[in-house]
Amino acid sequence: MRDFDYIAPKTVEETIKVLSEYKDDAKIIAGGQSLLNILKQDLMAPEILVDIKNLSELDYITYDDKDGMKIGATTTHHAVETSPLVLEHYPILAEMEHTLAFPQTRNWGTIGGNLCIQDPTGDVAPILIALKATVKIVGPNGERTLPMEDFSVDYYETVLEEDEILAEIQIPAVAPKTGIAYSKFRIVEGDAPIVGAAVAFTLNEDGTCADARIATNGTAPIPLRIPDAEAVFKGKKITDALIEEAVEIAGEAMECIPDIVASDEYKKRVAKVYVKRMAKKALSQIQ
Amino acid sequence: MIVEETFTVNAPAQKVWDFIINPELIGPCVPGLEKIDVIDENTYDTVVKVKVGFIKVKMNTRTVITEKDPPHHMKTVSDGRDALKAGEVHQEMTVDIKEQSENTTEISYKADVRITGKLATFGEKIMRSTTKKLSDQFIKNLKQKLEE
Amino acid sequence: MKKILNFTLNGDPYEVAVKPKTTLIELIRDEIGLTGPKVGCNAGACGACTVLVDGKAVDSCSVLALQVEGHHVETVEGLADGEKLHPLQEAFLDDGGYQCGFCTPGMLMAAKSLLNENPDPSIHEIRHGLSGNLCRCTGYVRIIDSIHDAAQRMKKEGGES
Amino acid sequence: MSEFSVIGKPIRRIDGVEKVTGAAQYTTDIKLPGMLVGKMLRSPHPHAKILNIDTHAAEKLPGVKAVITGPRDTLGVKYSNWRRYPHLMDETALAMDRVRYIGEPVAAVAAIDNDVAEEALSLIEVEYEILPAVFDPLEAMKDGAPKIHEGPTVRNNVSEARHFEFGNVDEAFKTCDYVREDTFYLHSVVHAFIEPYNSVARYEGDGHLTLWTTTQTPYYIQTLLAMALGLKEGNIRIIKPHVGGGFGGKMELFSDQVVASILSMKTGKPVKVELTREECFEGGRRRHPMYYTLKTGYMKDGRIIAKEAKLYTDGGAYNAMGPTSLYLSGFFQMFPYNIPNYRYDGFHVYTNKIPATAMRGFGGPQAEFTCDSQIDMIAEHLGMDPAEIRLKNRMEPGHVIPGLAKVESCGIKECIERAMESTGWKEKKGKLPKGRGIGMGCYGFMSGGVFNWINSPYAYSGAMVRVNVDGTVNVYIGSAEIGQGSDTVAAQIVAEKLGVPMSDINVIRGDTHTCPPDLGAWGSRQTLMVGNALIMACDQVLEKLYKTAAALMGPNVVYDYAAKDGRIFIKERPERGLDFVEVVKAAIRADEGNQIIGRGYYTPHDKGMVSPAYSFGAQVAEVEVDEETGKVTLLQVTTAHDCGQVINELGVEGQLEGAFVMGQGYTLSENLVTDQGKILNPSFVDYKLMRAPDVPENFTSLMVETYEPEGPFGAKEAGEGLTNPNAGCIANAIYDAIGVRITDMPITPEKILKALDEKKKKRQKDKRNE
Repeated sequence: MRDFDYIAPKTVEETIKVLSEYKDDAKIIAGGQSLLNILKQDLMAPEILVDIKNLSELDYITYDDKDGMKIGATTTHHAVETSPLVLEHYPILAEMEHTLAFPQTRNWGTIGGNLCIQDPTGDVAPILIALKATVKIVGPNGERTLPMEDFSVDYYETVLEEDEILAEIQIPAVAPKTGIAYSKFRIVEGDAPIVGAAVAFTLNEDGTCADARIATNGTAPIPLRIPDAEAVFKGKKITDALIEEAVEIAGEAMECIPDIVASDEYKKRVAKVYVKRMAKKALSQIQ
Repeated sequence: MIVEETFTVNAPAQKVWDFIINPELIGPCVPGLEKIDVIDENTYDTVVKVKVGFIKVKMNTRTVITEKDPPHHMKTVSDGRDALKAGEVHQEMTVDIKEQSENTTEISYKADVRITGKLATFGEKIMRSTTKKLSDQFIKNLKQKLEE
Repeated sequence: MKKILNFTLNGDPYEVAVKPKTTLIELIRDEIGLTGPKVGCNAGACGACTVLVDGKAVDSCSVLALQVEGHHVETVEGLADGEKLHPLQEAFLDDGGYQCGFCTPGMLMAAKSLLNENPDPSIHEIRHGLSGNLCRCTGYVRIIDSIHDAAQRMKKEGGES
Repeated sequence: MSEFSVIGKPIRRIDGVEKVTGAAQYTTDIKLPGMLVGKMLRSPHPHAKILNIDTHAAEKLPGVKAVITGPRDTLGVKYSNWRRYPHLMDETALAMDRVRYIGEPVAAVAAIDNDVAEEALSLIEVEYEILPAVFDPLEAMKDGAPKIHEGPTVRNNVSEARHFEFGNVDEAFKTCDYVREDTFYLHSVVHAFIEPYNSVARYEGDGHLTLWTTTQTPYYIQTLLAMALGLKEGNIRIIKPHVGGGFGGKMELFSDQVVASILSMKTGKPVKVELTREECFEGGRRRHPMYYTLKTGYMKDGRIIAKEAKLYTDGGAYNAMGPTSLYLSGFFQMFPYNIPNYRYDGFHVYTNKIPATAMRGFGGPQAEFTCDSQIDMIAEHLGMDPAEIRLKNRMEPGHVIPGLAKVESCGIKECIERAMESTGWKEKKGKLPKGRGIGMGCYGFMSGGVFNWINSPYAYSGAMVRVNVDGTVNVYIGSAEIGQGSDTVAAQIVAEKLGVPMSDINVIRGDTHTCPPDLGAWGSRQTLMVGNALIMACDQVLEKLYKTAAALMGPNVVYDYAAKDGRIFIKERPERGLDFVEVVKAAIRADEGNQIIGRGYYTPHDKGMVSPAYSFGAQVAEVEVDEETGKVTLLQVTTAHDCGQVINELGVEGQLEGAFVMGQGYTLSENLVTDQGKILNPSFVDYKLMRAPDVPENFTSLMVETYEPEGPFGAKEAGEGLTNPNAGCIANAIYDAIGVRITDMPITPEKILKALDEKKKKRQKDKRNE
C-alpha cells in the first residue's frame, strides 16, 4: 500500500471542506471493507484519506410514520441488521443485512460505504430500490436528493462529485398491503452474491396491483431497476402467468457480464429464477 | 482475452487502409489518448488514460506494426505498462479489411489481449466490460472520422 | 507522517504513533507484538485476523489502525483470565475445535462476538456466525460443536454464580 | 477398548492450550533483532528467456541491503525431492535463464522493511524475450508445441510416463460380457492452507545456518537446502514451529526458504520472507488437472474383470511431486476393488503453469472420482444397486496386487455395510423425492509410502525416548505436526507404552538439531511409521526398567512385566509391582547415573512398492439439487472408515470431517482458473472455499476398527484417504437426484443446468422419434 495522509473530520461540514480542498487527491474511507483491498493492491493511490467512519453525526436510524426511516450513511450493517426499528418496519432490510458478506464486514462496514463502492453485485441497492428509497447527498452547495436507482453510474462509480458525500438513506413508510422479498444466489453460502433479486408489490383493496418494484443485482454494471417488468402488473391481478411475463421482460433488460464463476447466460437465467421466486414470495406475504 | 469485432464503414478500402496505418490519424480515435509519439513508420508510443471503475490506469504503450498487406491486412503488437505498475498489457491484433462495395468496407479485428499483474486479477470482470466499452467507443470514433 | 493513536488493547491503554496506512493487524502484530491474530489472506476473506472492537468481531486486516481511536480492542490473548481459560477455549480443547490452530485465534474471537450478542445460539446461528472465518483443517464441524458446547458451559457457569 | 489407558480415547491434544490462547508460535510470528524483509520478484510471463536483469537502481535505493539473481548469486543447483532420480530434478530457487510460468521467482531483495523491499522490486529491470507458451497437456504433447524443458528424458513435454500392468488385460476384455469406456476431466485446485509460505533464515557464519520455516518435511528441507547452498547438511538447522496447514503443499524445498537463506548469508542479518496470499497462488503449487480415460470390462453379474486406465496430467512448469501423483493415481484407481487384470498408462506433461504437486490424496481424488462415477454407470447399466456392485468387487484382507501391494487388514466390507445401514441406503437409493438423491463412494489409502525419493540412508522414521529422574518423559521425533495431531498421537503411544500420564510427556519436535531424521508428514505416514519407531524406543526403555524392577522385587523366576498407570508390575500378578518413578530412579543409579534412553526406528520391509498398510472407507452423501439453478446442497454425509485401531478418536473424527469438506470444495466450488497461464482468482475472495454455512449439518463418522499387524497398536491411516471418494460420491448422489451425470469437474450449478437442458432435449427428441 502506498503512503497517504489521513484526516478524520468531526463534522459533515468539515468533511466537505476537506474534500473541496483536496478534490481528486482525496478519497473517503468509511468502514473501508472494500476500499482497503483496493488500496492494498495499489489500484488507487490517494494523497489523503478522509475517514468518516467515526462521524457520529451520520450514525443514526430514525423512523416516523410520516417520513418513514432515515439511516445515516455511517451506520454499520450490523446496526441496521439488529435495529428494532428496522425489524419492525422493514424486516426485509434486516433480513438482507443479516446475510450481507460476513459478520466481520457487517460489524465494521457501513451501509453508505457499501452503496458508494458500487459493486454491481451489492446486496443493499436492490432492496432499497424496491423500498423506494432515496439518498441524500451533501456537497459544498448544499443538499440534493436522488432516487436510489439514480445513484449508480457504472461499475464502481456513482453520481457523487469529488466534493460530495452520501449522507443519508431515506425510506418511505411502506404502504399497507405491500409484500417485499429479496434473495440472492451464491454457490458458497456466506459468500458474495452472483445475482440477486428484490421484488415489492403493493395491492389495491380489490387485490389488483397498485404498485410493483423489481430490482436486481449482479445483472448489469449497476443495480438494475426494471420498470418495463414492473409495468406488467400495474392495475392487474397478479397471476403466475403475469409473473412469467414480467420475468421474461426482466431478462431482456439484464446485461450480465460473464466471469470466472458463471457465464452471462447462466447468470441471467438464475436472475430470472430469482425474480420469479421473489415475486411469488412477495405476493404470498399479502395474499 | 480475445476481443473480436466486425463492422462496416462507408468509405473505400484504400481510404480505410491509409487511415489505420497512420498513427497520427488513428491515434486520436483511441479513447483516452493523451499523447502519441511516432518513432518510425511502423512504431509508435502512446500514453492512454483509461478509467476502469475507480481505477485510473495510465498506460504507456509501444505499438509495432509487424505485418502489412495493403490494403487488406495488418498485424500489430503492443506492450503497455501502467504508470502505477498495477499491470501490463500485451496485445496482438490483426485487422482485416474487405471492400464490400465502392464505398463500403468491412473491417474486422481480432485482438488477443493479455493483461498481467493486479489489473488482470482484480478486475477480470471490469476489464472485460471496459474493454468492450472502449472498443465500442473506438469504432464509433473511427467511423465518424472515416465517414466525415 | 505518523499520527498519534489512543486506544485500549485487552484492557490496557496504548498511545502509539502509527503511519496512516498501518492496518490494525499490523499495529497489533508488528508494532505492539501480540502475535495471536494471524494474517491468512490480508483481504478480509479468511477471518484469521479477527479481533473484537467494542465487543464485535472485525477483520483487523481490513481496518486502519487510526480508525480504532478511542475504541476497545480485544485479541485472543485477552480471552483467558490469567490461567483460567475462557469456556470457549475449554470447549475448543475438549471438542477438538482446532487442528493446525492458525485460524483458531480468529475463530475464537468470531465466536466470542457471536456469544456476546447471542448467548444461546442455535447450530444454524453458529454456522452463519462463522461465515467470515475460513478453516481448511477441521471442516468446521467440531468448531461449531465447540461453540455450542461453550454456550452451554457459560449458561451453566452463569447460573451457578 | 478397555485395556488401553489413553489409546482410542478422545483426548485433549498436547498443543491445545497454546493454540487456543494465541501463544502458539508459527514461523510468521518470529521476529529476530535486526531482521530484514526479503521479497521476490516474479515473472509476469508464462514462458520467456531472460536476456538481462539490471539490479543497479534497486541496489542504490536507501534501505536495500541485498539484491540477488539466479545466475549471479545462487549455485543454480537443480534440486527437488527426487535426489534418487536426478533426471526429474528440474527446478532452481531463482530462474537462471528462462522462466516457465507466471509467478516464477526471478530475483529477490532484502531491505529494512516491506515498503522499501517492494519499491526495490519495482526498480529491478528484467529484459525478457517472450517465448511461445502452452497451457494444456494435450496441446503440449503435440509435435511442434513449445518445448518447456530440454533434457534427454523429456519427449514432447512428457517428463515422466508410468506404466503398470498385470493379468492379461487384452484377453480378459474379450471374455467380458460388456466393456465400457468413459472419459473424465479433473480440474485444478490449491491447498489453501491458511498459513502462507514463510521462512526466517539466520546465517551464523562459518557455514552454519538456522532456518525457521513452515514445512511438512524438516529433514527434506535440511538436506535439500544444503544442496542448494553448498553447505553441510549437519550445519543447517531447520526449525519447524507450529505449521498452519500443509496438505501436501509444504513438502518440498521452496524458493522462499532458499532465498531467505542466501539473503541472510549475503547480509549477515536474519531475513524473513513471507509470501502474500496472492503469491501463495501464483508462486505456489496445486493439485493436478487430469484427462482420464477408463475402459472397464465386466460381467452380467457385476464382476469387474479388467480395467485399463489412461491419463494425462497437466504437471505445470516443473515436476514437483507430480510423478508420484501420476503413479499413485493409477494405483488408487484399483482401490478398494479386486481388479484381476489391470493396465495403466500415465503421462506427466509440462505446461506453462504453476507446478502441480502432492495434495491430500496424492492422485487419489482424481482416481476415485473417475472410478466411483464409472462403477455407478456400470451398476445402472446392469440394474444393480451401486452398493451391491461395490461389495461384490471389494478387496478382501490379504489381497495382493501383483508387483505392487500387499494388503493385510481390510475393513471395506464392514465400511460399506455400516454406511448403508446408518444412512438407510436401501430405503433411500432411487426412492427419494425428485431433486434429492443419495450416492456412494469408496476408497482405500496408504499409511505412508515406501518411497525414498530423497535417497537418504536414514530410517524412514526415528525416535528417541528419554526418561527423566521424576518419571517424566522427553520424546524426540523428527516427524512434522502440521495440524493433523501427530504429536499428540506420539505422546499417547509413549504414555500407553510406559504407563505414564499424558501430562508427563514432553514431545520435542520440529528441530533437526535435536530430533532424529524423519521423512516428514506426507502420504499419511506418521502414525504408523513414527508410532512404530516410538514403540521400539519405549521397548528399549522398558527392557531396562523391567530388569531393574526384577532386581528390586527379586522374584526367583523370570516373569513378564508390564507398565501401566504409573506402575511396573508382574503381568500375571498385577498386585505385585513398584512405582514407576521408584524403578526409574533405581535404574538410573544402577546404570551409574546414565539417563534412561531408548532409540527406535522404522523402515518398511517386504510391503510391496507403495505402502506398509492400507486404510479403507465408504462414504455416503445425500444431496438436494435445485433444478432451476443447478445448485447442490449437501443434506447428510456419512463416512465409515477403517483406520485400524483408533489412537485418538477426536483426532480421527476431525480429520475425516476436514477431509470431507475439502473434497466438497473440490467437487462443487473450488477451481483455480487460468487464462494464458495467468491465475484469475489468486485470493480467498475469488477462490471459493467452503465456509461454515455450507458444510452438511448432519455429518456422521463411523469407526470400523480392524487390526493392522504392521501398525502401532494396530493403527493405520486416517484423514487423507477420505479426500478421495467425495467427488464421485457427490456426483453419484446428484445423478440419483436428477439423472444427470457430470464427468467434467468441478460440478458447478451451471454445468448441472446445461446437462438438465440436454437431457430434456434428448427426451423430447426421443418422444418425437417414438
